[in-house]
Formats: sequence, C-alpha cells, structure tokens
Amino acid sequence: MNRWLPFEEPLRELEEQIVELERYTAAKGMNRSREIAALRTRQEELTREIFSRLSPWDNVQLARHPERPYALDYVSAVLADFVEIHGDRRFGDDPAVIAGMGLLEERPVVVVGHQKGRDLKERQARNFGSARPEGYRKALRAMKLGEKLGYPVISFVDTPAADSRPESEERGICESIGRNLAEMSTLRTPVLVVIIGEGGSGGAIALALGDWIMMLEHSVYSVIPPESCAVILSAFDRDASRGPEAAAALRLSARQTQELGVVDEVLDEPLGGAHRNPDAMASIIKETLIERLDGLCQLDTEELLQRRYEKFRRIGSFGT
Amino acid sequence: MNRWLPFEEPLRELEEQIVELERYTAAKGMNRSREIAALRTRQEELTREIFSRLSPWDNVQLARHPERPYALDYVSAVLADFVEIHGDRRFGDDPAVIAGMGLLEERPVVVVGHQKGRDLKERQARNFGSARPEGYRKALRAMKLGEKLGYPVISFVDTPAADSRPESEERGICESIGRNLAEMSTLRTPVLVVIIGEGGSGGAIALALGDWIMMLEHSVYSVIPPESCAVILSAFDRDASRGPEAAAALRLSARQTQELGVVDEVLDEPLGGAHRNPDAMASIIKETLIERLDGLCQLDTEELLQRRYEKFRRIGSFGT
Amino acid sequence: MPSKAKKASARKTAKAPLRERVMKGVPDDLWVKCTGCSTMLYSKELEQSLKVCQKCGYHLRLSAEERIRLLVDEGSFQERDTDLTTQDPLSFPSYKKDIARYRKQTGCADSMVWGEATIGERAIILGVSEFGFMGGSMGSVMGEKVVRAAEEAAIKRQPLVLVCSGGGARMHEGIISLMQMARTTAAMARLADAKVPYIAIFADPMLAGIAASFAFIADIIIAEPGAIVGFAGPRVVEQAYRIKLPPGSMTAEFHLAHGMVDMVLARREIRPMLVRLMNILR
Amino acid sequence: MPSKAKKASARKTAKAPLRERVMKGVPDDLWVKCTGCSTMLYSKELEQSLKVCQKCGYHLRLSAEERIRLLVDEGSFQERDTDLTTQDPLSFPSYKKDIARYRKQTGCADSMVWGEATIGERAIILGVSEFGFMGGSMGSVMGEKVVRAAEEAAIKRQPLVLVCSGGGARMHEGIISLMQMARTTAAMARLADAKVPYIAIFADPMLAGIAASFAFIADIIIAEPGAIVGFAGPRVVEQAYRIKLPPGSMTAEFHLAHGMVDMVLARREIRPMLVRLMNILR
Ligand SMILES: [Zn+2]
Ligand SMILES: [Zn+2]
Repeated sequence: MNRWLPFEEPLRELEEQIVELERYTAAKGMNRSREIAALRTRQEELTREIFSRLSPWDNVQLARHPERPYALDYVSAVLADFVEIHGDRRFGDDPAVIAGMGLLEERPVVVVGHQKGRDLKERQARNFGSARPEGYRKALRAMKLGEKLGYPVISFVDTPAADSRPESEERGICESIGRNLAEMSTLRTPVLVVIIGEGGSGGAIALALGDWIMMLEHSVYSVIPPESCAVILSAFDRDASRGPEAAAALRLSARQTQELGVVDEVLDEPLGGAHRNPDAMASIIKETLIERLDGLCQLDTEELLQRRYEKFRRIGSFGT
Repeated sequence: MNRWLPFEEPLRELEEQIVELERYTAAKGMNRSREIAALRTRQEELTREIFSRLSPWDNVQLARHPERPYALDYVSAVLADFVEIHGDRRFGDDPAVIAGMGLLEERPVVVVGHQKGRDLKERQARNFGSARPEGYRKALRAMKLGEKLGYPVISFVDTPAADSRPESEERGICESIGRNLAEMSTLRTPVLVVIIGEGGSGGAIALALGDWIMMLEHSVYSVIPPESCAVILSAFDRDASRGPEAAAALRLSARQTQELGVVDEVLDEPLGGAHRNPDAMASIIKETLIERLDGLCQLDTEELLQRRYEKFRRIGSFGT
Repeated sequence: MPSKAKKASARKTAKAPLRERVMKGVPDDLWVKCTGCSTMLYSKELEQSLKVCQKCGYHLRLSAEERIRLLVDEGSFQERDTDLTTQDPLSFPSYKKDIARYRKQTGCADSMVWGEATIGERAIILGVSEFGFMGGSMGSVMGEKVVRAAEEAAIKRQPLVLVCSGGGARMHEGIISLMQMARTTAAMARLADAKVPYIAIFADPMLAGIAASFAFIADIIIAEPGAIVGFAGPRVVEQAYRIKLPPGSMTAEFHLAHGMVDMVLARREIRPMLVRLMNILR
Repeated sequence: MPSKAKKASARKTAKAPLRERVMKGVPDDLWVKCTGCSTMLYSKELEQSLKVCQKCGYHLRLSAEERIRLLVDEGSFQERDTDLTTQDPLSFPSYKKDIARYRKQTGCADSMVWGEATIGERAIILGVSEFGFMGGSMGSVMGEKVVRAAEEAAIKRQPLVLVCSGGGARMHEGIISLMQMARTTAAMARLADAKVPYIAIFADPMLAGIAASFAFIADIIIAEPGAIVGFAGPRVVEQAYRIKLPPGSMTAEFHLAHGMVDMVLARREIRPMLVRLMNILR
C-alpha cells in the first residue's frame, strides 16, 4: 500500500472511496465495475492534473518519499550479473555508498551510487544515504577500475548530504569529496550521472560530475536543504516553516535545474512518481543509459574529457 | 661520548687508557703526548683491524646503534631548503615516516624515509621507526608529487619492521606496503634508495624499490630479524641466542647483499661506523646521490622504467 | 579565456592604509576586541602584529588586501578581473541588494581576488578570498576566478597559491553555486595534469563547499593556527547530531593531527615558508 | 620469458583421487579432525562438502590441486613450469633437505602452481599456492611463477586469478625472498598498466610477505570465511605487543569490516562468483 503525500490528499480520498466500493460490492456480490472504472479514470485524470503543477516543494517531498526506488533497486533492474564490491582498501566499507560492476545489455559498466535504507534498521545502517569518506573512496576505487578496464561509469545520486560527524572530518570528508571531483573530471571513460532522488549538496556532487547528467522528473538537486536555507536567510525570516518558499527560490526541481543548464536531461517518471511503477522507471533509465552511452562511447577520450571540462567550465553567471 | 658495542671491547679499553693517561698527565702537568699519540694510532689500527673482519651480527648491532645517524640527520646535511610535509590526507600523520622536498645542490628532489627517534620520548613517538599504513601512504603522496613535478625521489630506509598492531591491520598495513611497491615500480621519475641502518623486511622494502639501491657499509637488509629466524627454525634449535648464526646464514650485511645482486652499491662508512663521523657520511651520501642522479636523469622515462622492472625481475634463484 | 584576459583589467593593489580596513565595522577606531580572548587590543599594535592577538595568539581575519600584502613581494601584485560581478542567476530574494551592500562595505566586487605576483622573486598566480564579502561564500564569481587562476597557472607554468577561506557555497545562487565546486576542482585537476604545483593556505573559516572542493586537494597545505576548517562548522555539527564536540575540533591543528594538512604556521611564518617553497619549486 | 614458455612443460592436472591428498598426514584414512571444532569428520563426507566442516563451517585447507579442481572448468587447467625448483641461493642450513622432504610429501616442486585454464569458458591465467609445501612460503619459485603468470596474463589479455595463501616470505632464501615481494608486485603493476583485471582469492592463512605484496592490490578480492589474513598472525601479534586480541581479529571477516576485501564467500560460492565475474570481464 502506497503512502500519500500532503499534496496527494485528493487522490488518497479517491483511493479510499474506490477501495471501499470494491470491498462493499465484493461482499454483496454486486457488479459496479463500470462505476469503479470511472472512478479509476477520474483518479488518473486527477493525478495527471496534480502532477502537472507540482511545486518545487512537492518535488522535495517526492524525492524523499520513503517508497521511492533507491540505487540498488535500479541497479538490479537495469544490470545483469551485477557484482557489488566493498571497501575503500584504507579504512572501511560505507554502506551509504554502493559500487560494483555488471552488464548493461552486453556492455560491462561500473556502477556507483548513494544507497538509502528501506526499513528503519537498514536506514540506520546506511546512515540515511549520507556517505562517509570511505564511501566516496570506495566509489572512486570502483571508478578507477572502470577507467582501467575501459568500462563506462554510471552514478546514481540520492543523498540528503554528506556525513559531517567529527569522525568523518577526522578521516577527511572534505578531501574525499574534492578528490572525487578532481578524479571524476579527468576519468578517462564516459561517466553518466542519474539523480534519482535527493541531490543533496556536496554529498551529491561528489558522485555527480560526468559527461551527461540526468535527473528523474521528481528528484531535486540543491546546494542546501530548503528548510536550512529558510532558517539561515533573513529573506525567509529565518523560519524553517518557510522551506517551501526557499525551495521555490532555490529552483531545485529537475526541470528548473535543466533550465539553468546544470542538468542535461530530465527523465519522465511514471504517473504519480517512480515509486508507483519502479519497473517502468527502470526501463526508462535503462533505455536512456544505453542510448547515451552509445553516443559517448563514440568520442575519443581526449574529446570526451575536453567536452566534460567545458560542460562544467561554462556554468556560472557573471559579468562586469 | 660514544657508546661501545661488545665487539668493540678492545677499543673501549684502549680509549679508557688514553682518557686516563690524558687526565693523569694533565693533572701532573706532564707531557706524554707522544705516548698518547702512539696509543691513538694503535687505536686506529685496531679499529681498522676489527672493522675489517666484522661478522654479519656485528653489522646488525652497528645498524641498530642508538647513535647511528637517522634519516633526518642526513636530510638536513644533504639538502638545502628542506620542507617536510605531513599526513596521508586519509587518516593521520605517522612520525615513523618522514617526507618532504628540498634541493640537492641545485636540483629539487623529493625525500621519503623511515625515522627513528633519538631519546626515549622521541623513539616512542616515532614508534621506533616502525611505520603504520598512514606512514607509507604519506610517503606515497610525496613520491607521487615528485613524479608529477618531475623531481627524483630519494628514500632513506631504516626500520626494524612495519608496525603490525591490530590498528595497523585495520587500516591496511598490508595494502599500504603492496600499494607502495606497485606505485614505486611504475613511478615515472628516478628513485634512489639508501639503506642507512636497518633494512627490516616488508617494512623496509615498502620504501626500497628503486632504480639504484645503495647500502651504507654497516647497515643490514634482511627478510627477518636474525633472532626471530633462530627462534623459528630447528636448524638453530629454535634458540634466540643463536641469532648471530642466523645472521650469518641470512647473509644480511651490505657486502653480502651486494654479492647476491640485491644491492647496487655499498657506501663506505667512516672508520668505526657512520655515527663516529656523521658529517663525513653525509658528504659521501650527497656526492653519491648527485652522481647517480646525473646518470639516471639522462635516461628517458620508458627506459628508466624498463630497467627498473628488469632489475627486480632478475632477482631469484631457480632452475628445473 | 584567461590567456586572452586583457591587461586593461589588471591594476596595482590599491595602497590604502591598512587601518582603514582593520577598523571596518568596529565602532571605536582605536580599539579592537579579540575574537579569541575578548581583550581590547590597540589597533596600531594589532596592525604591527599582523592582526595576531599578542595576548592569546588568536589570528584575526584579514581582508584579501591585507593578506596579499602579507604574502607577496612588495608591490608585485597585479589584480585581474577586478570588476567581475555576479548576475544573480536565480533572481534570488534580496540577493542584488546584499551584493550592493557588501560591495560598498568591502570595496570588492565579490568574495575573491586573483592576479599575478611574485614571492621571493618567483612569479606565481595568486588567489585570495575575501571573507568580508558575504562570508567569503563561493558563487559564480569566486568559481570563475578560481578557474581562471588555475588555467592561467597551467598556461604560464607558474605555481598557484590560493588562500582558501569562506563559509561555503553561496546559496543565493542555488545549484549554480554547487556547480562551482565541480568546475573549480576540475580546473585544479587540469593544473595537476599540467604538472604545476598548487599550494593552499587555509585561513579561518574554511568550510563546506570551499573545503570540499579545491582546497584539500592542494599539493601542499598550510593552515593558520586555530582556523576553523571542515565540512560543517563545529556549532552546526553540534546542533545537527546533538553532540558536544571536544575543544579544538575542526581546527587547523585537528586536521594536522589527522593527516589532512602539511603544517600549521603562525601568520608571520607563512611568507618565509612560501619563499622557501618557491626556491624549491622553480 | 613467459611468451616463450614451452608447451612441453605444460601438462594436464594429474587426476589422482582427491582422497589421496585429503588424507595426507592423517593417521586414520577414514577420519579427519576438524581444525575449527575438533569434531572427527568422515573423510568421504568431508570430500563432498569441499572440505568445509558441516558442524562448524570451518574451511579446512585445500591443496593446490583440490583448489584448481574446485575453481576451473573441468579438465581445463594446463600447468606451466611444473618442475621449477629453487637453487638455494644462500646455501641455507638444511634448506635442501627440507625441499626434498616437502617435494616428496606433496608431489609439488615448490609452493606455487600456475597455468592456463577456463572459468565459465573464459580463458584465464591461474595461480594457486600450495600451503602443504613449506607453509606456502614465497621463495624464488613462487616469485617467479607469480611474475610469469602476471606477464602471461598481460600478454594474452586474459584475467589473472590468484589464490593467495601462505605464511609469508621464505626466510631460507633470505633477502632474495624479500625481493620476491618487490618483483611480484611490480609484475602486478605492469598488469594493471596493461589494463587486465586481477582477481585474488584469499585462503587460510594469508600472511606477511604474501599479504603485503601482490595480494591486497588485486582489483577484486574474495576471501574464504575464517581465513587468517594479515601482516602478522594473531598469535605473533599477541606475543610481540603483549596484548590480547579479540576473537575474529585478522580474519577474512575482520578485513571485510575494515574495507580491505570485497567479499567473504563460502567455498561453494566462489566458483559461481568467478563465473559471474568472467561473464562481465570479457
Ligand atoms: Zn586574544
Ligand atoms: Zn568443525
């Protein structure tokens, strides 16, 4: 059973009606299937309507939806023969980051990504998808392996933020993020990035520097959580409850981010969000990855790197 | 005042006589300088004699001599403008390893090395020269910097062994040694190695893979401390006191190691050992380094690497 | 393109008296309160001690101009891109007003200054952040200037010296500011590929988006004593994780102990060390 | 030179019955005592469980031959350099005698076997250490065989699979054995430069000179449950530092927890994983 977000309230009510009607008619042995079908149609229309005018804040909630598919859900649907690798060979293995390799159709690829947990226990074990230094270093190890073997790298981004506990500082969370940015910018193999949920600030960009940046329609990408932004800035009266306004000001939704030239492609989600139909979402991701890789793999490495550099080199807004 | 090793007993006695005579004649206002000079000459002859027939075990004791010059002693004497760098950018800074850069005459070089401590406090702080993973990783960082900037690398080796405490295992002491070996074997800049004291097993080789391997005359290079070897093998009745025999069997002295084709050059020490005249020793090291570097820097990198590979590729003893 | 940067935009550092800047925002012209020990310090003396408290050793913040004067050979700094200013890409609430205000307050167009200079007669490329301008936060302008500095250093094969400080990415530029982490660091990676050395100096505070991008990947890192350095500031961490941090957490010394910086040097020792390094890095 | 290695020296693995080796040194032909739980295990059953104790899950040591049979496609292994033997470079006390004895005991010329094979029909280069021969210690012969295997893998562009185990460098060859750490690892570095994958399997025990050279720099590391892995064995560490180690120290699982190996797989799962990997690493 799906959980409903506040802006889905009309849909939840409709769902309740339908379920109630189904139960009632089944119990009574009545056939009201036409009526039910009509309600379903109405529900779909309403969904379409609501989802056609989502606010950035609505997308924040969708991006954080506890039923939203996570990296490993997509990996297992998109890749054959996936083998997960573990550890940074320096200090530890961070469950907030996954890394491994597998086959995308016939093509060997390396995959990295943030990984959130589904139930409470797993969520804690995976630190809610907040990576520690060893997580980024594990990902880097995998990416360097991809570079060595000539396999493209696919990164699934989904994190509220990097871990900033003192233990992470001690082991160089800053260095690990900076190092990944430096290495990813010069990695001699194609790098595809898919922001599948929360693209949370430095924790996200540490796995999001690549040749082609994609965002799922309802994912978000932001320099700061909107609530924190609202708390810090007097423009929002330093009031966390004005997070929705901050979300709008930050332009963190997929489409807005694309308009700003930061993201190359937005992948449509199934109606109602990826969690309503993970298989359909995975298919879209898979097809897109294959197509984009076909293109990128035709570039020679120097051209690939030059384009990657220029792609980010361009992003900024200044004049005299 | 120099400390005396057991095999130096005749020298110590002679020194006592001389000192006593000097004191006595000074007190009495007598002039026995010819007699004293004769004793000094006799002492020098005896030193020459004793040091001409040192056993491997004697060299073990010299290599471990508490007054023997350590890496930083040579670095400060050999290099101008030395700047020490710190930390592995991953976990910590290991005082058992030093790294930095400076000028060898006019030439910028990177230096790495094991570092023992002089007094009890420093010895403990430097873990008696037993490096932890972060020590090897700091050295690697420095060497990669040398590679990047095109500076040759000079490594001063002086360690009883790598640290094998559980904390070092946790952070990958094995990986750090193996990684250094792999990186040093392919480092695209000349690497000179000087074994200045104890070349202790894996802990030593982790900083001792290079293009030209030198040993100071009384330093030793061994796969295992001779005492441990004696304890393990029934050939020595598993008796630690038979360490001297094991030392002989292991052929760990500089000359023997050179005969085995493992070391390229033995640098003569001042009479009585490097600690009797650190400045003279440093001069010899400096001149040799300059000369060897002049040669190595004329090779192109591919040839350098090919020779380095073949140099180690050859070492082994097998047939059918 | 930095190679085409017009000499026209370069100018000598204004030689305005240091006191003008030291006193910025301080009510009494003659006395300054030490951030470290709250002692009231006589501003003339403070100036002579390079704004290091002689009571407690606290290193007060320097403006970019003061920092430059401290580090480079006298009169050698030629600023580039003086007037580069942000275009407010998100039309973010009150951002334009803020920019105008800080511009007036600091006399800088944004939070970063870069240019050419010599240190010990060695030509270098220098970048210095200006904490006084919106907390030294990184938006498009700092990003662009860091990129240009790195590119110029690569082209000229001159060491890059960056004084890194600031509170992090500038949220007023949203995702555009986050992207500055990527592009500045990519420029450093290219500089490394060009085999040109890069030296970073960490000054209080050095946090978040600046710390987690180009700062920690420098070849050699020098930090000022007591400088707060890290992904999040100590107070933020204490609130976020509901923990109490031991004193000294996330300081320069903390990072030295954990192998993240090469040395912690008193302000007075930094220029001599740079001169020494430049003598090696010819 | 491996490229010139004579096919003449290659031979099919001898297909001697497994039991002959399982029983080596065991007084009673029918029963084997589990090293893990001391249970007496019926040797027929033990053979069927791949020498994993069905009581406690302990993975008993395998001979090189057993290991090869477990991993590769049936009958695909072609051994190379079967007769390579050490020349006793130091004329070390009793070494020649030891070699002769172990040769007789194991039927191997030294502690390493290498050759060509297929896994999941993918051609690979395989090296397997023989613990039964002087504790799987690394002297000139293991060193040479590892180097040849790596060089052959680089030339043929076939994945290298090494089963790493053994007590460390062989002190009977003194400094020559220490040098094997350098040359084997240099060969792995060249293999990496040739962009050929290298997979290591850690089997009990995997220590010292073997652990601290080519083993831990593999691209992918699979370890067997409970295998003792490390720079020094737990007992040596306890004696050297006069400490008491918690149970599980320096095991495969310990290294997994500390990010040093990719996976710990029961013996039965290793071949399927290799097949899967070979399907990716085409
Ligand atoms: Zn003060
Ligand atoms: Zn058992």
